[in-house]
Amino acid sequence: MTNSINEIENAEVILVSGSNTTEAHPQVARRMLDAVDRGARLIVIDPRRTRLAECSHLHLALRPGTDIPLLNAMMRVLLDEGLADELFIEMRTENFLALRDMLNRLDLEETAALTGVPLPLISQAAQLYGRARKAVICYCLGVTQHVCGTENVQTIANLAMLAGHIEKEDTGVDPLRGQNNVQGACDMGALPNMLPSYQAVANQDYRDKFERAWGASLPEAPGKTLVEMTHGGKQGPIRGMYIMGENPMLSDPTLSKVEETLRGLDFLAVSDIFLTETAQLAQVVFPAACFAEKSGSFTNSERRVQMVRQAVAPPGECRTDSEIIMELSSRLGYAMEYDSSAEVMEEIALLSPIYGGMHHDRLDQSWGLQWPCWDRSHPGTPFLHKYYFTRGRGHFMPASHTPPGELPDAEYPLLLMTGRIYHHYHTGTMTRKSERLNRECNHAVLQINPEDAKAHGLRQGESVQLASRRGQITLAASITDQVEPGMVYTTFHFHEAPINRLTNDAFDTGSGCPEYKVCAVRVEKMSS
Amino acid sequence: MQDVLTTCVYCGCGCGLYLHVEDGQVCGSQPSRHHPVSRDNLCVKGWHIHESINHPDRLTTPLIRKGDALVPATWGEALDFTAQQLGHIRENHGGKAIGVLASAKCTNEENYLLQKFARTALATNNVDHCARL
Amino acid sequence: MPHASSMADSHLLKKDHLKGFLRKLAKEYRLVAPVRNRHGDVLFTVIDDLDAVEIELSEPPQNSLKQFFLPQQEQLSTYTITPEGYDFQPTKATIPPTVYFGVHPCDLSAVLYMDVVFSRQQRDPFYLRRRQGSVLIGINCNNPSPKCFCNATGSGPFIEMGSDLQLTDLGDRFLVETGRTSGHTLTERWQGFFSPSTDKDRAARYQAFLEARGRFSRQVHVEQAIRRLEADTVPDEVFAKLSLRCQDCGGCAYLCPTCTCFTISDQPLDAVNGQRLRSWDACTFAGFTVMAGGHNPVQAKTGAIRQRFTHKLRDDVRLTGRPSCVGCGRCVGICFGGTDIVRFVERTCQGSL
Amino acid sequence: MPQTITDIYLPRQAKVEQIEVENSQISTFVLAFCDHAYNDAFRYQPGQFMMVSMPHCGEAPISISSTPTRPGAIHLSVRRAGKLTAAMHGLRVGDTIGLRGPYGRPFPMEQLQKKDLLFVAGGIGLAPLRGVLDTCLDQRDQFGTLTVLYGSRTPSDIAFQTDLDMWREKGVDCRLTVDAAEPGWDAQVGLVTSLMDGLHPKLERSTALICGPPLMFRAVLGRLTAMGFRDEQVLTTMERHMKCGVGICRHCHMDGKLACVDGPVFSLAELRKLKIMEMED
Repeated sequence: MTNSINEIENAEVILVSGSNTTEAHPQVARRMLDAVDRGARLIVIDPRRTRLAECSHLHLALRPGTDIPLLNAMMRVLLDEGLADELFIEMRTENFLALRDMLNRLDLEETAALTGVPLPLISQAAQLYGRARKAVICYCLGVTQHVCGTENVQTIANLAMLAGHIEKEDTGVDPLRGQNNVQGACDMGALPNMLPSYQAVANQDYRDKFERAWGASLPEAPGKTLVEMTHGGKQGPIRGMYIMGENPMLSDPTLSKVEETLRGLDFLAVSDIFLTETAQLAQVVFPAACFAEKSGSFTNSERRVQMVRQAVAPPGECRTDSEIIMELSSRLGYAMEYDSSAEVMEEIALLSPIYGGMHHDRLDQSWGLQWPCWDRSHPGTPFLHKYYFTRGRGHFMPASHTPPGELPDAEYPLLLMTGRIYHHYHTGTMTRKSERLNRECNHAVLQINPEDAKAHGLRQGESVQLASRRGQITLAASITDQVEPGMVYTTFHFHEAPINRLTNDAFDTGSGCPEYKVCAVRVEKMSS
Repeated sequence: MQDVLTTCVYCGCGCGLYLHVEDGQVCGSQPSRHHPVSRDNLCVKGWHIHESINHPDRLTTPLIRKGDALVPATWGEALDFTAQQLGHIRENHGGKAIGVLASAKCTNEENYLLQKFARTALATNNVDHCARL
Repeated sequence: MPHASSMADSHLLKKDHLKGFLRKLAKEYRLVAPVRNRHGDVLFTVIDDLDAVEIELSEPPQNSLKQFFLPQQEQLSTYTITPEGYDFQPTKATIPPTVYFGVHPCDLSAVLYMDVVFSRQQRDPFYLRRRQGSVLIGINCNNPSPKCFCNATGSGPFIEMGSDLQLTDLGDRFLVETGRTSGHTLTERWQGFFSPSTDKDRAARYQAFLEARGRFSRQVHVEQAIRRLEADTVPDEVFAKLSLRCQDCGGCAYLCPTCTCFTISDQPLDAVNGQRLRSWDACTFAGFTVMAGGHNPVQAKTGAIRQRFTHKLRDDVRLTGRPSCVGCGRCVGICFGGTDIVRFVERTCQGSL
Repeated sequence: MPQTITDIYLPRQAKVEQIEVENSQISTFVLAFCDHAYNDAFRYQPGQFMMVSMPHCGEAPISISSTPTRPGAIHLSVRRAGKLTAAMHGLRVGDTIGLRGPYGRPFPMEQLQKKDLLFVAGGIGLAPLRGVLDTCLDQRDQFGTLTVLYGSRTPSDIAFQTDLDMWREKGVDCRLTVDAAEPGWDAQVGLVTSLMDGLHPKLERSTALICGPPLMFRAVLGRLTAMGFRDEQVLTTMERHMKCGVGICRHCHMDGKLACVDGPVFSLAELRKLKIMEMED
C-alpha cells in the first residue's frame, strides 16, 4: 500500500477493485465504511455483488477479466471531461502521449460493451474519481490473479497518475496484501530474483555486498518461481524441496500437477504446525512453533513492521523455524549462529536499506515502523511516493484487453472465480481447527445464480459436482444473486473440496501469479 | 494470568492483539485499543485465534517416512537425514535441483534466514513463497 | 440520582497512602486493577508487583470484569472414555479470593446485572465461585470519556451500590464509602489508613458528581428507544439497515461487560480424553441459533440484530427494571460497519424527538 | 466462606438398556442412570427434555418420549440430524452416555384432565407427545377421548409403529397419512391436515397438542383455528438450539422468551405474542 490503512477513512472517493474487502481485509473495510458514513463516495468494481458492493454508491459489475477495458474507458472519460491532472503529468510522469493516443483510439461504446458495464455508469465512476480531491484505489487479488495481472496493475497506476491521485496523504494506490506477512516475505528476499529489500540477484554489486556480508558465494541466475517449482512434473528439474509453513497441495493451481511433482521428488521436507496436505507427502516433517510461541516481526499490508512476541512455550518438542534452519545450515556446512531474532533483524537492517532503521528495541517500543525506514533516527514512512517515485518519473504503460487463458464454452459453460471467505484463512490449516469458526462455516459452498440453479434443477444447499478440464470436486450449492448468471464462485479453504484441482495453471508471465479468477467449469446435479 | 501483545496472523491488516495466557496456555485474545490497525476490535478470526494454538492435532515431534507411514523420530535423526538428503542432491545435481518455499505466515527473521540458507548452504536462488495466492 | 450518599459510612484516604493500602490488600488477596501497560493500553491486570505497574483510574480500561467472572474460555469438566463408561470429572481449577480495584460505575452495574443472570434461573457454580471470593472497590467517574453514556442508562457517572468500597477522587484524597459488610471489615482492619470524612468532603463529592454529569459529550436517548421497543414501533427498516452493515466479528458482544451469552463445546485432548469448555458467544453469529441438521429459526441477519438490541433494551428491562446496556461505550466506534447500540438508539429515535 | 454450589453442568452416566429402531432415521434409546439410587429417585414430567452428552460431541437437548408413570427408565427418541445424534445411532446396548436434566416447562397435565385430546404430529414430532399419550393411557379414567393424527414422508418412514399398534389396541383413534405412497399403502396420502377433514371434536372440551416441522406446524395451526380451537386450546413444544438448558446461555431465545425455561411447551396464545419464525406468515 502506498498509504496507511487509517488514511483510507479520510478519502473523499474510494475505488475498490477486485477486493472482497469486508471478508478478506475487515479492518480496511471498516475504514471504507467509516469514510462512507462521513460522506465519502464508494465505487466497487467486482463481478460479484459483494457485501461491500451492497454498501457502495456505484457498483460496476464487470465481466471477469475485463479490468483493462473498464479502466481504459474510465481514463478516456477523464480525458474527454478535462479531468486529467496536467500539471502532475507534466512534472512527474513520462510516456503520457502513448497512453493518450491509445485512449483516443478507443471506441468507448465498444469498450463498455466488452466489460458489460453500462457506459453511463463508467462515466459516472470516472467523474467521481476524477473530481475528488482525495481519492484512493484499493485493489486485491481480483486484479492480479489474471494472465494479464501485471497489465491490470499498470492500468490502475495509469488511472491514478492520469488523475494525479498519488503522492498525497489520503490519496494513492493501495494493493491489499492477502496474507499476514506476504509483504515481509517479499521484503526479506524470499523471491527467486531478489535479495532482501528488492536488490536484484542479477546485479553484481548487490551480490558482492551480500557475498561479503554472508561470507559465501551466491548463485547468479535468478531461480524458479513457486509455480515453476511445484508444477515441474514427475521428472521436473527440482529433485528436492524444503517447504516451510506453506501448503501448495491446497493453495496452488491444478493440484494434480502439484501432487505429481511433489510425489516425484527425491526428497521433501516440510516444517509446519499441523500435518497439512503437503506435509503428508513429505519424507521428513518438522514440528514448528506457531506465532504465539516465538518472537520476531511481521510486515503488514501498509508496510508496518511490528513485533511478534512469544506468549507461551511451544508444545511438545516443537522448535522455531529459525532454530530448524540454523541446525540444517550448520549440518550442510554453512554455520549460522544467532542468539535471538533481534540479532537476525540487526543483520537485516545492515543489508536491507528500507529496513535500515528497524531494530527490535524500536519496534517493541512503538506500534511498529513503516518502511522505508532508512536509519535509527528515521520515523518510518506512512505514505509512499512523496515528492518522487521510487523509480524516478511515473511511467505510463498503456495496455489493451487480454482475454483470460480459458473462457467458458459449450462443454464447460460456466465461469469459475475463486477467493476467500470471512471465517477462514488461506488453506484453513489454522482456522479449520477453531471450534467457533467451523461452527459458523464448515464446508465449501458454490455460489450460483438462481437462473443457473434452476436450469440445473438445484435446490439450496444441495450437493453438486463441479468439473473443469483438470478435475472435479463435490460441494454444496448456495443459490444467490450475488453472482451473475453464467458465473460461479467458491473458496479454496476446504480440503474436502479442493477447488484448485479445477483451477487453470495459466499464469501471468510478469508476476508468476496464477489465473485463479477465471476458468471454465460445468455443474452437475448429483444423482441421488 | 498475563496478556501478551502480539500481531495477528490472519490477514494482511496486521492487528495488534493480546493473547491471554493462563497456566502456560493461550486461552483468549483481545484487541489492543490504541493499536493503529486494530483500534479496539478484531474480526471473528482474531477473536478466536487461541482455539487453533492449543489444538490437539498440533505436530509435537519430528516425523520421518517409513514406507507409507510417517513415524515419530528424534530431532537428531530428522535433521541429519534432511541435511544428508539435501546435501546429496546439492552435490549430484547442483543447487538448481533444490527448491525452497518460504512462508507468508512466518516471521521476517525466519524468511530472511531461509532465503539466506537457500542461497548459501543450498546454493540456489529457487526460493519463493505464495506471494500471489 | 445520587445526592447525599446512601452508603452507610464514609472515610478519607489520602492518595499518598493508596499504594500502602493496596499493598496490605495484596497480602491476602489476588489484586486486579486497571494498569496502563508499556504499550499504552489500559487493561484490568493481575498485579504481582505493585511497584512495577502504573494503575490508571482516569481512562476506562478496555476490558471489563466479565473476563474475570465469565472468562473468554473456561473448563467446565474433563471426560474420559473407557470400555467401562464415559465419565465426567468436575474441573479442578481453583479461584483465589480477589480484590478488584478501580472499577468504574458502568462495570459495577454490569457485575450486578451478571449476578442476576447467573443466579436467577439456576445458580451457576462457575460464575458464583468466582464472584463469591471477590471484593469490589469502585471508583466514581469524574471524567466520562467521549464515548460514555452511562448517564442515559442509569449506571453512572457515580454509583451508590454494588461495591464493597466506593472511592471518589477529591484531588489529593479519596472519599471512601463503605457498602457491604466486607467493606467495613476492610476499613476497620486497616483503619490506620483512613481518617474521618467531614461534611465538606461530602459536599466536595456532590460537587464532583455535578461536574462529572456536565461532562458527557453526547445525549443518547436510551429511554426513548426502550419505550419504542416495548411498544413495538421500531420500523423493520432500522434493523435491516443496521444488519446490512454487521460484519459478524462478535466484537460488540465480546467487549460488552453484560453480554453473557456463552457456548459449551467439547475439545478432544486425544482419542479418549477431552475437556468441556464454556466460551463467549455472540447472538449476532449465524451459528448461534442454527440447529443440528442446519435449520436456523433466526433466518436472516436482521433477526439476529433485532435480538441483540431487543434483549438489552427491552427484555432485560422487563427482567431487572433497567437496560443491561450500562453505557460504558466500549462497543461505540469499534464496529466494522457502524452497527453499535448508539447508532441503533439514534436511528430508532429519529424523527420522534 | 464460599458455599458449595451444585455443579449443574456436570452430566451423570447413564447406560443404554435397550434400543428400539423406529425407522431408518429414528431410534428410541431406553436409558437408566448408572447410579441406581439416583435412577430410582429420578422424576420428570411429559414434555421435558434432557441434555445428552456424547464423547467428543458436546451436548444436545433431546425431549423425553417416555411417561413418568413408568419409572426406572427414560426413553429418548432421536432422529439422526447432526454429529451428536449420528453418534447416538452408533450406540449399542450397554454403552454409556452422559445425561443431565430434566429441564423445561412440561405439558400442563392437570389442565388436560377430563379433556378430549387431539395429538397432531409429523415425523420425529411424535416423540414428545408419546410421553403425554402414555401418561393418559396409564391414568385412563382421568382423560377424555384420545386421537392421534400422524404424518410421515412415506410408509416406510412411519416411526413408532409398535406404539401406534398398542395405542390402537387400547382404544386410541390413530390416523396415519404419508406424503408419498408406496405399493401396498391404501390409507391416506397427503399432509397431516388432510386427516382433520373427518374430525368433529367437541370444541368446549378439547385440547390439541401438536409437534412437527415448521411448515406442517403452520398448516395445522391454520386448520385448528378454522375448526374453532381457541389459541389457549392449542399446545405445542418448540425446538431450538440449546447449550445450557437452564436459561442462561440464551441460544434458544424466542423474542424475549427462552425455549429451555419458558418452554419448550407453549400454548398458541403465548406464541402469538412472539416474533418468531414459526409465527410468521
